[in-house]
Amino acid sequence: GNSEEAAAKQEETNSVQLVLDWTPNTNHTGIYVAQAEGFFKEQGLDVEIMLPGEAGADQLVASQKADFGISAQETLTEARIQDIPVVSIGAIIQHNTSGFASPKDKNITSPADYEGKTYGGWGAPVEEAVLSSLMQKENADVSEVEIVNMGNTDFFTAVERDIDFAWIYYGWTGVEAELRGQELNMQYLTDYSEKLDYYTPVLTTSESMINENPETVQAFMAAVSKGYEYAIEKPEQAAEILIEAVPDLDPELVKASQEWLSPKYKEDADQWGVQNEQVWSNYAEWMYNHDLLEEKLNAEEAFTNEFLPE
Amino acid sequence: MNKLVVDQLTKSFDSSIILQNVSFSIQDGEFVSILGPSGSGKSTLFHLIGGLYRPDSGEIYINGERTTGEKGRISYMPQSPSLLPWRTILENVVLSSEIIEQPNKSEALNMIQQAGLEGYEHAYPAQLSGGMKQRASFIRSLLSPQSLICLDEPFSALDEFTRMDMQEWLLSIWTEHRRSILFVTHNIEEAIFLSDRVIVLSDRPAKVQREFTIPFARPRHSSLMLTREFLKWKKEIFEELKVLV
Amino acid sequence: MNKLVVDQLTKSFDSSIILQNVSFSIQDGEFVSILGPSGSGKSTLFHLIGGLYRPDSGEIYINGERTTGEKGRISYMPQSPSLLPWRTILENVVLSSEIIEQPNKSEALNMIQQAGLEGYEHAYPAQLSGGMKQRASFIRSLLSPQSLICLDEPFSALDEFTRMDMQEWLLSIWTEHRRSILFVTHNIEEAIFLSDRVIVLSDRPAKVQREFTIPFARPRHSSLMLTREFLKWKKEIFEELKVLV
Amino acid sequence: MTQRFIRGWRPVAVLLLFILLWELCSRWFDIPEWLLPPPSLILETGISSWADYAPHLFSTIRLTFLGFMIGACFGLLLAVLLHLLPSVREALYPLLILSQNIPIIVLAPLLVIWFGFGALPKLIIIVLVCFFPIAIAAMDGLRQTNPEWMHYMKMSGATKGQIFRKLEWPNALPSIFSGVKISAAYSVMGAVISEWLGANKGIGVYMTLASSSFRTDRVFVAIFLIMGLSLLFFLLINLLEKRMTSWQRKGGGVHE
Amino acid sequence: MTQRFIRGWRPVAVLLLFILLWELCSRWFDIPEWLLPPPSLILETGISSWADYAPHLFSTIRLTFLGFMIGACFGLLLAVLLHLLPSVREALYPLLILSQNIPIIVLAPLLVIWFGFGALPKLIIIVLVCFFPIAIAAMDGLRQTNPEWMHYMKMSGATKGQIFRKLEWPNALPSIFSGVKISAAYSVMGAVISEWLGANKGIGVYMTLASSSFRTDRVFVAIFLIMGLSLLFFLLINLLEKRMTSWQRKGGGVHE
Ligand SMILES: Nc1ncnc2c1ncn2[C@@H]1O[C@H](COP(=O)(O)OP(=O)(O)OP(=O)(O)O)[C@@H](O)[C@H]1O
Ligand SMILES: Nc1ncnc2c1ncn2[C@@H]1O[C@H](COP(=O)(O)OP(=O)(O)OP(=O)(O)O)[C@@H](O)[C@H]1O
Ligand SMILES: O=C([O-])O
Ligand SMILES: [Mg+2]
Ligand SMILES: [Mg+2]
Repeated sequence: GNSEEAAAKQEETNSVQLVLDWTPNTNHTGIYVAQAEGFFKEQGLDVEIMLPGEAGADQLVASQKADFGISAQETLTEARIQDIPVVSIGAIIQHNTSGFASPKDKNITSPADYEGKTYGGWGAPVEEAVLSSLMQKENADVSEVEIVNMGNTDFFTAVERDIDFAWIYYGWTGVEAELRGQELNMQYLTDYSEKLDYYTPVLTTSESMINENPETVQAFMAAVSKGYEYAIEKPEQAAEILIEAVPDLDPELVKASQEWLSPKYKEDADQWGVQNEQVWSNYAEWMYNHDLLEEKLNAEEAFTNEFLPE
Repeated sequence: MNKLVVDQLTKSFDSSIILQNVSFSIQDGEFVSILGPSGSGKSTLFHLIGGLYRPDSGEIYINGERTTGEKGRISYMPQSPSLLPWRTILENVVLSSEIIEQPNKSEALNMIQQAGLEGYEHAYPAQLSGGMKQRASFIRSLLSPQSLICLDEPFSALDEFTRMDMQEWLLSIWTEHRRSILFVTHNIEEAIFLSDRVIVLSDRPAKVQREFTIPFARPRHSSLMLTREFLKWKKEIFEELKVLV
Repeated sequence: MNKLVVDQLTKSFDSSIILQNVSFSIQDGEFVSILGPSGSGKSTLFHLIGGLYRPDSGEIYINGERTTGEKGRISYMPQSPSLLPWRTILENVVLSSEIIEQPNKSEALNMIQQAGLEGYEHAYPAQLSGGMKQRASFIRSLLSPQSLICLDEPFSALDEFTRMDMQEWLLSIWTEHRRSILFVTHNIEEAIFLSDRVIVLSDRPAKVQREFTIPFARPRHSSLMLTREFLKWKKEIFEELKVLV
Repeated sequence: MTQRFIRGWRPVAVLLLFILLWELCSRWFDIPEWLLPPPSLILETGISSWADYAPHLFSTIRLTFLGFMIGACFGLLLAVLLHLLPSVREALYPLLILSQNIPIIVLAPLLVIWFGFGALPKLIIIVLVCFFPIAIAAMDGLRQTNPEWMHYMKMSGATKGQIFRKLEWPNALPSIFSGVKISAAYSVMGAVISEWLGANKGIGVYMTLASSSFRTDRVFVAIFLIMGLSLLFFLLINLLEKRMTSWQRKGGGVHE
Repeated sequence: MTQRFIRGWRPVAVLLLFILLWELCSRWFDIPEWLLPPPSLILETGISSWADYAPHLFSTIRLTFLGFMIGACFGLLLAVLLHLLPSVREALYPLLILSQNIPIIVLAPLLVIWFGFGALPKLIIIVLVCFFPIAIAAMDGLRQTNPEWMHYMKMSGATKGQIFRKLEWPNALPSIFSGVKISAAYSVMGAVISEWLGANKGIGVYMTLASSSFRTDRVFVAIFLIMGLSLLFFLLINLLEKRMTSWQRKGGGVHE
């Protein structure tokens, strides 16, 4: 019993894998800081950071090919409905920083202006539901919006052509627009609906990890918290660390994005990473009401704060 | 008038000379045979006349025009049948006329019958025996509208009787349509029996060794081959060739 | 002992009967020629003996064993040279022995020289004349270690002198190594000059029309062909064939 | 006839065996459905959601068919052109290789900017995928003509066009079909990839959506549709090949 | 020799012309750099960031080479096997087609889950991309043997193995090379796609990173690397082909 446990622990503390949700960006700064500043090592962890490619972080985490992953509340909600055993263990950013953006010259200043315009998305039903939620507040009709699937086309390319507005994360694409001198109008989801203020992105792990290796999760979150605290306090140094770790990113963009994002990690919360059950159930309910979920989510099981440091 | 004039042709492959200053001519309506050792350059000579490649030096005139290196001036029967495997026999034999004009299918069918290939009009070359393929190739050359026909060992794969049939048939066509024929063969009797003139090529490098004008009157009958005069000619040409090998 | 026994062979293609109850045999060390009209089924007979396909009925025995449909029992020279274009002449001629044993290159080189192809050992088939390809194919069949050799019109593309050289060479090899030879030709003189026996096949469907046992003593000299006896044989066989066509 | 029937069923049998094995593995090893759903579930979903994906399916079929046709024609035309103009061939050949190495990720924004989100950019992608194997195989086939036949044609005075039509083209047909088969195998996948450029309909869209909402069973329905489609396509081309090269089975044929 | 030199430069000239045109268009039409950077900028970036992408480049080269080799061998082996066992061929042929229609998006998670993040799943993807054109072309080439030669070999008692080695294989070489060329053209792209499976190094990763931080110039550097690599690869194979089918240029050859 005892020696087995020790051996197991030995193995786990040696190496864990983390899959990102996308390519490295300022959402991930805390992790790279923890890596570079040795916070993981302090906790006895050797963390390997993987890009997910086409393989999707949630499945990799659920099938324990990776111990930790990055996901988002809306994705994780759908995953849990399909019985995929992933759990959110920390909110990386407290509030949803996404919204609908358009170049200034399109003159779209409120959801009411979406009528008669062309929206570029990726064809998911959730988009129409969100648009509709926003527009209802302004008594506008979503059926007046032309929704076009723009596939993998990036925002800047899309708005050059047939698209008037698209859904972006301000912290990356919006900041890039600033750098380009492209002025944007932006309607944040959070400004129009509390229910849409969900956590994106979040850190995840699998249920079996929580059951079998809670100490590792604890240690991991301790290091990551420290990393994000650092990023909150020293945005410039944190940006440098990310640039150092991933030199192929555009340094200008990283610096600007980091400056914008650092205050948003914790925002009004008591502690970085805390999640509120209300947020989880609100959004799931909203999805269910919009026919985006087949069942109701058991919000309590979807996340946990228990691994955040004291 | 000269149908064909071959003037001082020289041709070599990879530095070895094959033809050296070969000159001869064919009158309009004349039947000329070429004899020569295997590998001496008879087929190469045909390739040059047909314009497949250019001689190193020398010229070729057809109907008085200089046609050195020009293609499409002769009707040609190659040494190997070269039938296209995806065409039926009928489609194959009309190929030569197809290239130049609208093919005449009924004439083709008639010729196929004459050559003893009836029933094989719609067979593919792979279904024919060696001699049958050769006859198909022969018909193909006859169906070409060109007035100079170059035949490269057309009857080598035929038994004596089929060969004699074909020879007679060739002569009848030749007389009827007054075409000029250049004929390569290894069979001395055949050369004498068919030709107005026999040209003997020497071995590599090939030169015109000697020309024989065959005096027999036409039409000739196969019994001619048993005459003493015929045997005398045969012997003379035989001796001429003998020194070459 | 019988080297080869062909027993009541029948073969048809697409419902037309080609061979019908063909029977004959070859003694050990015997030289037998087959004569027959073009398209009568001589090559098909070879294909059956070689096991390329099975007869519709009848059996084939080689060295007393039933080998109907079995391949690899004979040395074979096909009617068309069938040289592999990516092999040099030397590589091509050793192919038949390569299949069965370690090829003997020096013997091959020697034979290439004998056939008048020296200088072409490392040439590719496309660089050879028709008759030269045929000689290469002939050498290939001689280099096979098999004791029964089936030659399908081996000298059809050769001039008379090269042909005579080859005939004599073939006879010398045959006498020296006591192999049995089955020989298809259209040349009646050649058949008589070379053979112990001549088999005449009738036209489609082919049957054994007649067998001639040639009585001339060996070694035979080419002057034999001028004797009255020889001419008598020639005439007899000629007449036999004549009725067929 | 019955023999042909039996031969046709052999691959089907292998497929069925494979599917059976998969089903059994799913059950024995208790593979979670979100990772690899068992064939029975896929079938069930396939039947029950027919109405959902039918429009997607038809849209993809249309796109594939059109794209493949254009691609095949373009590939053939290019091959013919480059074959008839050897100097142009040498100059352009490397560009053909390069054309297969433009990542979609780069091409996509350019196509969108130039041609918008309509059918055109998608067709361009399918054409880009399909033309290449055909062009290469056709060029190789056109080059490999028996020199004896070529000599005959030339000496008979056949023009370049006649040599092409009567000799080189029929001679290259088997090679061309080899290329067409490879292209056909790629065409459906090409269409699916092209739908990532932005489409509102199509199996690619259906699959992406299914995948993003973790409906692995639907993802697999989409895959089966893609596979079925390309298999069907391939069989059609095989049939055409058999018809157009029927002479190969006569005489020269396979004796055994 | 000089003639060969001149012929070799023709495609290079076309490429240079193309690049020049692009540069001029960039300037004239004032195309924004983030959409389509001018070649001069790409060159500049390519030179200045050599140190950044060199490790990525070498990683991809290794992966491509290994994957292509395995894929080519596998394709050839499969073709030979299926050729020698006609009944197996009929059963498996449709599966080959299906193998080309498994979308990466589906295969990726499965491969990673089964084989982790190592080189193996990536190699599997490259092999999957590369084996197919070779297998199809080789099978087609192996089937198309001159029946006269085949008859000769059979009657001479050649075993199946001898017929294969001495006749079918050399006869199929031009077809096989046609397939190998198509595969080679795909192999680098296959490697790049395989890197999307989750890799930390490679041109594919470099490109994705550059693209996600909107560094279009770097994306194009990556593309040029991919293209250059595949072109190089293609040329090597062309050279090999010329060597192995040198007999084609002797005698039977092209007169004109
Ligand atoms: N393409 C070629 N490359 C090299 N040498 C060649 C080529 N074609 C022919 N030769 C050579 O030219 C010579 C003459 O060949 P050609 O085919 O003209 O002979 P031929 O007189 O027709 O012989 P045969 O009676 O055997 O058909 C031969 O020595 C041959 O090796
Ligand atoms: N594969 C085949 N399919 C159909 N018919 C065939 C096939 N092979 C041969 N034949 C037919 O069989 C007959 C005999 O052919 P074969 O080649 O044996 O004749 P042959 O006696 O060798 O003639 P030749 O002296 O002209 O070479 C011919 O009528 C031919 O059409
Ligand atoms: O982009 C792809 O080719 O999968
Ligand atoms: Mg010749
Ligand atoms: Mg025959």
